[in-house]
Amino acid sequence: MSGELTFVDAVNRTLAHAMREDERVIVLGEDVAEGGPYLVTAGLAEAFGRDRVRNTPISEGAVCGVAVGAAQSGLKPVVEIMFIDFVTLALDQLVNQAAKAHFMSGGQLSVPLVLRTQGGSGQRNGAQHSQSLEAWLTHVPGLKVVMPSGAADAAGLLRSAIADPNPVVFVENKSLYFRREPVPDPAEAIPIGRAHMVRSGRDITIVALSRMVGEALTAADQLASEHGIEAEVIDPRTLVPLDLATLAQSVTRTGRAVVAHEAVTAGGFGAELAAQLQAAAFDYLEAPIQRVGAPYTPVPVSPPLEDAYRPGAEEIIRAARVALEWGQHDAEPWEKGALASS
Amino acid sequence: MSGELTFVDAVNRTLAHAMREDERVIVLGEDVAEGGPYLVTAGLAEAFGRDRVRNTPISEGAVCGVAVGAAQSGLKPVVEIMFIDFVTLALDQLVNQAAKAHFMSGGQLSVPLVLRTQGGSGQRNGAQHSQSLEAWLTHVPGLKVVMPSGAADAAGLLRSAIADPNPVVFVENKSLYFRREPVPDPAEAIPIGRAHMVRSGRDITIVALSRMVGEALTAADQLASEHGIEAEVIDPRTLVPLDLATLAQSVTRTGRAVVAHEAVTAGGFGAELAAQLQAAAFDYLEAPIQRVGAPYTPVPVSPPLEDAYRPGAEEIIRAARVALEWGQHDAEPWEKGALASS
Amino acid sequence: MDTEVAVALLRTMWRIRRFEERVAQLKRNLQVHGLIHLSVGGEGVAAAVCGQLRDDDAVYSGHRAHGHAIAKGAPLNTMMAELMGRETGLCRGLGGSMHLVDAEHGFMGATGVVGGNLPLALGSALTSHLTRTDQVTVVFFGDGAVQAGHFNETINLAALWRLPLIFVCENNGFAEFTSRDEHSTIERVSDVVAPYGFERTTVSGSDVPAVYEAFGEYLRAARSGSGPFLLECLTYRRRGHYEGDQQKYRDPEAEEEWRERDPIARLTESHVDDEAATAIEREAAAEIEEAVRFARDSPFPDPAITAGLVYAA
Amino acid sequence: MDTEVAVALLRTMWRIRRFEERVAQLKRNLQVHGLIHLSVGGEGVAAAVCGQLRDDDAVYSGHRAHGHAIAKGAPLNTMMAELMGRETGLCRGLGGSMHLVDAEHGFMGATGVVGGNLPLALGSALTSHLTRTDQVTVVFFGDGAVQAGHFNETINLAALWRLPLIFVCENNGFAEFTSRDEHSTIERVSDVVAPYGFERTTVSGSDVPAVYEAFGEYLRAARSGSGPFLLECLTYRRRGHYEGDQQKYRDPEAEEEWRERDPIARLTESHVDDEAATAIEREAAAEIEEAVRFARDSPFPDPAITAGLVYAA
Ligand SMILES: Cc1ncc(C[n+]2csc(CCOP(=O)(O)OP(=O)(O)O)c2C)c(N)n1
Ligand SMILES: Cc1ncc(C[n+]2csc(CCOP(=O)(O)OP(=O)(O)O)c2C)c(N)n1
Ligand SMILES: [Mg+2]
Ligand SMILES: [Mg+2]
Repeated sequence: MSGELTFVDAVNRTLAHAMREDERVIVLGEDVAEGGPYLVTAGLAEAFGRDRVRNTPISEGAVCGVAVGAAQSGLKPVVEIMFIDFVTLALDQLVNQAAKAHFMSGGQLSVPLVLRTQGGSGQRNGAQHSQSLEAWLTHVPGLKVVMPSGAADAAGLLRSAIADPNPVVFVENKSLYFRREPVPDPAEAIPIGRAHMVRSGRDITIVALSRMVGEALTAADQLASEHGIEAEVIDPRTLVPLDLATLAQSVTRTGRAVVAHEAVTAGGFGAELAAQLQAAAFDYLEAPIQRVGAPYTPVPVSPPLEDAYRPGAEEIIRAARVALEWGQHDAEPWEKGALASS
Repeated sequence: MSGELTFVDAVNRTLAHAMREDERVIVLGEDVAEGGPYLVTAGLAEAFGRDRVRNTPISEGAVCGVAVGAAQSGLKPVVEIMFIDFVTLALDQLVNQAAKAHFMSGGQLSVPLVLRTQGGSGQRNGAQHSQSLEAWLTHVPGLKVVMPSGAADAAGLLRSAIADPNPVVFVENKSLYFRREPVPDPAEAIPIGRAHMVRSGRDITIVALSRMVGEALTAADQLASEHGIEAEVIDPRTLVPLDLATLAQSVTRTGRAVVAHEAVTAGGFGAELAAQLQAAAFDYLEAPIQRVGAPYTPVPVSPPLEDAYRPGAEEIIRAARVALEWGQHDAEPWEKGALASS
Repeated sequence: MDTEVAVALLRTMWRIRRFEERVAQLKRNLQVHGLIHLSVGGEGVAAAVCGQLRDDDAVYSGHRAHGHAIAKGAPLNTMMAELMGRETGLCRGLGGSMHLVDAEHGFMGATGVVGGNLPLALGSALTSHLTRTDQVTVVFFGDGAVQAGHFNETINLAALWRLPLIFVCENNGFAEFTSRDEHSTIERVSDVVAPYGFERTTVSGSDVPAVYEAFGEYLRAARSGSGPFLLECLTYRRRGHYEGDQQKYRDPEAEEEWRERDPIARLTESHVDDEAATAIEREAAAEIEEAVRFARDSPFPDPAITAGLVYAA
Repeated sequence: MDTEVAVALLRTMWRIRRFEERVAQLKRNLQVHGLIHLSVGGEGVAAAVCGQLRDDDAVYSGHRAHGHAIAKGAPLNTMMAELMGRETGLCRGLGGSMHLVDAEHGFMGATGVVGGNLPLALGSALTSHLTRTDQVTVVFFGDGAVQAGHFNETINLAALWRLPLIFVCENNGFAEFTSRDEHSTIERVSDVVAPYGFERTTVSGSDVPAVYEAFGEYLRAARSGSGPFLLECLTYRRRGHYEGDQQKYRDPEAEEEWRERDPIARLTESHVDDEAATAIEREAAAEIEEAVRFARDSPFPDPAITAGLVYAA
């Protein structure tokens, strides 16, 4: 069975399903028993009780630590950090405790927790409620990092995240929350670590994360209709572990690639993708890997500024064209590079 | 005048010099008035009083926030986080407040603070006292990130960091602390944003950070004496802002590059360097940019395991050889890449 | 409280009230954007506290900061322009509702991180101490912030270092959609800090003279270098947590009760005659209309400005 | 306290004392590495607390954890092997002194982050509550951890959720090289948590029967589901903060005084005859020598094991 659901409802239904299936699954976070500001957890307290769906005070650090301790002792907590911007307050617990417990204990402990959070700009919420910080977490061995691009993937990936015996950071994007698409019920688990080929094409590969997958498809359509360029669009779905093989095979075929995310370009996960792809597909590359991301500024709040800040299909097209036209200009090479990555 | 000093003493003397020169400079952190575990701040409390050299409780978050507030109101705080592993507890203040205050206030506020901390493995301190987390900070517009590779640079860069009107994260490496080298007195300010060409060579470029600069020189010597290969070694000195031009010019000349740091390779600053260099020097590259860093595990504590974990000259040589021999093998390209970047 | 002071405070309160009601409207009309947290019903605290401060005293606040900024002297025109994202905004359109700053008037900043400015305020007080000025720092925060670790870290440091800092908690009994009893077993914030041994008290935030007097006493002490102090004001959030909040958790009875405790109505009743009060209200409304006009007539900023404002030169 | 119990506790205390003194030696001889924090002089707390727990009760600790692990039942051989970095170590040489874990005996972990395990312990107590077992969780921490935000966050949550968790603070009056009065104005940790309204008390950590009794009472209550509780034990750190610490801050007088309060000497004097005590000590020393032998005979781990231990399968 399958019906149209919003991203929010897909996550909500998956949480309910997991809680029904497994008593050990609990949900905790600020206002989760009231549904939270986006209603992602709406109805769960009514269905499963306030013992398993726990409102917490504004204590991000300790609450994340509670989830770690609960996970180590047999529960499967799904803890929510309301905005990824506030993961800054919980990183000690996530990085120094959750990520390292299995390793440091020589395998005695495991930490099957899911940390759900959401990031992204576009709502005029300003610099402290709009960030995309997933790259930090990909630099922490012991964490897995998942970034769904739509409702169906969110449902399927969340199932896998909850089933996983490791700490999984599940990064949603608030701009996707109210988009609808068909979501199977029950959602089948989508394996962590396998990329999704969203559109195939022979001319250029676009690797896009989260909200940028939709933007990449828009870009691909426009490249096809206006320029006759066939872009292949791949959604890695999970950043850690990363399905490099699928990405690299595509790039060796197309010879050109754009990697796109909403986070600030510098130090973003696109750097890792570019570094890995240039190494993996070097002999086949016709142009340098192009990166698309946000500029190197905090997120401004004024609408035209935020709109200009926010990367989208247009920036992907521009980057694709740099890659496609590579070799036709005479600028000094590092100027080209700077151009492409800013 | 110039004498041999340890890294610790170079930082100590520079702090004393800054405090003498400018009343607004204060030092705060855990046990700083006692000198701290490495004696970096020894003697400052005696010389400048415990009002300006303040011991703090174990409250990394608030203490970093105090430094932000003090900086906004006219002081020039140098705040110490004893181990970079605990910057996890201060990131909200650093990322959400310090880095964004100037921008969000439309330029009204500025935050001239220096956050000194130290990272790195090698002392058998285990997974929570040995990390290298500087990459996180390079992903935060508004922060500057400085990583000195020796005593003289530490002195000169710290002078600039203290003079800078922005929040500067000054990342030391504990393995360098007791190495001696000539340090001018008084140290001249070394500008933030300019790379240092440490050794010139025509065959390959090695971009190395912090402790890895010394390792790169060892590697270069060995490459020269055993293989007749002349490696150019560049120390960016500052990660943000990055002197891409110097790096890219070198790589366009040599056509091959290794980037090396002590942090975990995946998601490390080497990814950013590789991404920028492959874009900037694409037409001149004879081989993919090779990355050297730590493997994707927490830092183990047992001596032979930590020794194996810790990247050094040997790993740089191995990576350089992959770059130098590129094209002579027949493996599938992504296998080569995986090999080089693990 | 003498009439002159009451009139001045009432003027401030009406400016805040009319400003925020207008902002609510503009938000519905999509001319003000993002997360908007209003303080309708709690204006007395902002007025009575900031009304006693000098421009060179520092005020820090949180996400519900419009009132504090206005009371501290931020111009209505540039505030409204900031909320409407204009180039003439206080922060050139880069900050918005949760990140207002007016350094000229000592409003050193709002923050969207709950409790995030607590330690910054302590840093500001440290500067006063080290530079031997008599400036006082005030930090506003809600009851929700008290459960955040940085609250206790800051309280402990403030007590230890005895800095001229006044903590002003606006305890409205709610954090977002949950009431205080789901956040802590300790109802009163002044009880939370009891072990630290500094002076603290709880007053009704609707009783403007009481707030004025309690704060005034702390201010005089802080002015001569003592501190810290904590003033807890019991307030009521008459609107949703943010504009757009469905408010399912509302208790209609409490609401009725608190409507009666409206600080504006009470202060008017006790201290200002109706005619004068009406005039003040009208004046405030006119100022707000002027602010909206000012903002509407201002251009949006050029996106090119952002790159140059990441680092101070 | 009856003799049988006293003898059992004395045995644990001597095992800890001899273990740690031996570790200090091995550290000087470069056979044990890294940051080593010893609890010499404070063994009574570990013994009296853990001695009353079941294997399925959970204990969490911090950087000064050897004593807690031993008292909870961690085998000396594998502990010593862990400290010497051997494959046979409790954590296969991946954890070391600050990250000991012995899940089999309910020693759920030490941490090098000051206070870092406080919330984890609360999570463990939450599991007991939700799975309706009568397991109790205990978390050890120092007085330095009390000023960290996560301490207050955890205390507040524990009080709010009323979980079967016992906080055991070892207040030695120092955090690294600075004394408690540079960290807080509140001397006693049991006073810090006063507003939360749960039961708490302070005892001398050198008075083993007192610790035993106070903890026992809390344990019985927690066993039947109540909580939290806080037990503060005043202790003295007879050695440096870590091995190698220059200890310039030492007060020789206090040291003399505390040497007299040695928990081992006191418990022996009051409860165990000299002959029995000497036998216990010798036995402990022999066990430690055996542990060193075991560790020395064990190979170092193969570096290849690390990659497979990052993620659970
Ligand atoms: C650190 C952090 N966590 C969560 C949030 C989301 N949030 C915004 S306001 C709020 C409630 C704040 O309550 P309180 O401090 O009492 O202030 P009030 O809104 O009642 O004025 C929450 C949880 C946030 N902004 N910052
Ligand atoms: C979060 C954090 N900050 C700083 C340190 C460095 N450090 C290690 S032990 C210690 C003092 C701890 O004092 P206390 O909690 O009283 O324990 P004690 O050493 O006295 O047993 C400090 C500051 C750390 N390990 N973790
Ligand atoms: Mg509130
Ligand atoms: Mg202590």
